[in-house]
Amino acid sequence: MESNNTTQIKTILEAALLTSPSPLSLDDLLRLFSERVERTTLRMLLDEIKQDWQARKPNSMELVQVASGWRFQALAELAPFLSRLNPERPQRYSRAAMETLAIIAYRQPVTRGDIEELRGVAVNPNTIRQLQERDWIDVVGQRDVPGRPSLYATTKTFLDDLNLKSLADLPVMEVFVEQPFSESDAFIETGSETVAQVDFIDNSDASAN
Amino acid sequence: MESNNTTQIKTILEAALLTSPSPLSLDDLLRLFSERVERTTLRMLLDEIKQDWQARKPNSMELVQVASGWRFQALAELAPFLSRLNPERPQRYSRAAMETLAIIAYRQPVTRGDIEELRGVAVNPNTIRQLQERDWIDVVGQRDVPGRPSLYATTKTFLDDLNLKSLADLPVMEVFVEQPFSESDAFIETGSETVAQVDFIDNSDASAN
Amino acid sequence: MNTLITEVKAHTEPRLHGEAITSLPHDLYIPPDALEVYLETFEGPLDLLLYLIRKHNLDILDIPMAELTRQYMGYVEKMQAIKLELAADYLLMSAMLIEIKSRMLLPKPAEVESEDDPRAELVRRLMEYEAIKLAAQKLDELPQVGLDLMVANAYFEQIIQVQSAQVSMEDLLAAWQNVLKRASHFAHHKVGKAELSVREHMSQILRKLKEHNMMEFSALFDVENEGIPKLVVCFLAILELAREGLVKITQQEAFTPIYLHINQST
Repeated sequence: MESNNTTQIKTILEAALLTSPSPLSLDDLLRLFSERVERTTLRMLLDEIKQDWQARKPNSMELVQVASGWRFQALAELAPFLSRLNPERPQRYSRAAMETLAIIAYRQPVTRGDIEELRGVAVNPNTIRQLQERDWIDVVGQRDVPGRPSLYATTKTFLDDLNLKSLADLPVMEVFVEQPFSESDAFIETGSETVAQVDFIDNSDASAN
Repeated sequence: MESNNTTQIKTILEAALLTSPSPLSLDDLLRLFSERVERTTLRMLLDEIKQDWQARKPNSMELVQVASGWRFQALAELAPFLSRLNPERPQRYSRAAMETLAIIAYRQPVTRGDIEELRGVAVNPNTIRQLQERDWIDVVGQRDVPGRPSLYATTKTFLDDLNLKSLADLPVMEVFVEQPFSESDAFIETGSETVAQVDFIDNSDASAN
Repeated sequence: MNTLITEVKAHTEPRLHGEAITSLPHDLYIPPDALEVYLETFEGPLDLLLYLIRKHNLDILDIPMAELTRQYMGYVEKMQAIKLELAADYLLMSAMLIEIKSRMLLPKPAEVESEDDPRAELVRRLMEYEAIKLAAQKLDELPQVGLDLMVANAYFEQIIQVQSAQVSMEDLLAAWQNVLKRASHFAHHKVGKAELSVREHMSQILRKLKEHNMMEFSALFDVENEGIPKLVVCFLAILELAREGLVKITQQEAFTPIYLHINQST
């Protein structure tokens, strides 16, 4: 009779611990039985459950005591498998981060001030840090103006990760082209860097004004 | 070697199912093994695990299959104890909400207008929102009529939460056999009663008009 | 048809008049304090009608409209008296009931009467509603996760494999396009491969200078391995760096080595 009762208590404890998303304290566990079981009994039975599961072969879970109480957890060696179930979703960069990256890629080397001027809004330091931690941008110098702001440029890792050989392989972006299309077609066809350089200088001068 | 491998797969499956807060589909479970286990093998091993736990004495949990996959749940007879632990249990719904839910479940997909027509009263927007927030219903489209009203249907979570594998497992809806009025046997049996009522009402009718 | 006959009969034989007044709505009476709570338990006019039908053991397929309408109106009046908000739905139903009742009192051509029962639509709705009402009760009786079912939810140590954001060239281009669109002073500016080459070299030169502090001008050119175009780009990059004040170019005197160093004078 008594052992029957003990078995039932153990079954309830086990079910409670396997279904609880957070560790259960002795007080929680007492509530299961409307406080009609002794704390010492509970503690003893928890030890028994722990040993039962340790003796189980093959076994998947263990009962452990952590700061806030008792919990069942998957054996550590299974964690690598279980972690495959919920791979961290690949993050997406925010629009702000993407634009910052684009400005650094296309206009490097640039300071934070340059980025802010282009985007018209303040740059979140986290955005820069995020890109630096990914090793996509780094500081290549300081501009010689008061405050000596850092100059950012893209790294080799950035090119590797985007499968580019050089920045010249970045998609060409022509906005508000003044020239008729035929001329820009010619530009693409020649692909000659020298021809393009001349274009560049003219334009960058204009933009710098 | 092979049996060792099978044992390990079962152990990983068990750990995954005991630690996952939501049911795991076969696809989920395949991910545990980077898709290197056959679906049929998995299905067979799941059945084995189910039987292992059924044979376990004493036992606390059972492996069940619901709409979105497999899960372990505490044996029903333990629920009264376990529910003492959880003060924030999901609410029971009002009759209005349950009727709305029943209409969506049995007549899906339906618009709010359909629900109102069936219940004869306006639908409280909170009821719909409540059910949507619980992820029991969602919008599956718009009916192609003026105003393009949303069409609601029940979700897999709804089936999971009611321990059902598919809509076919819903309690059977009692359908009334519609008989032509003049041929109604029931009428003939209760005929005299009806006469009396009608006679007596008819007068009060006059007074009500 | 039988009902029609009885209705008509009742109408033409008002012999139970006196009795009607005394034996009125016996089960319409509810203690006044309980009335509001009671009326609020109805989920609408159909629910109330169903209640009346079940209460009086009426045949749903052969509803005595006069009785039902009268009883129904009695409740609606009570609801109005205590200003229950549902009145509109209930009033609509009152109108419908009265309409059905009056249509039933009209004489009809004998040959169509069986298909044309004015109650048919009401009966269909009542039956459909009752079916749903019962289904709702059964749904409510099903065990629910969290109430009657506790699902396993033990702990495991999640090994987080952070996946970095995926960025495609298209994403980057789109972002750049956005920037350019917003930056109006960029109008007429053209960005091409060449600019990028120069800018890339600017970064590379800065990187080298950062490493070595100072470099001889000629050391920045790999004359042996680079073609003319690259050398020109490199030169342009140096000029651009100087123009932007990022590097200083110094020479002690004519024909001595030219040095580049990062501009650190402040």
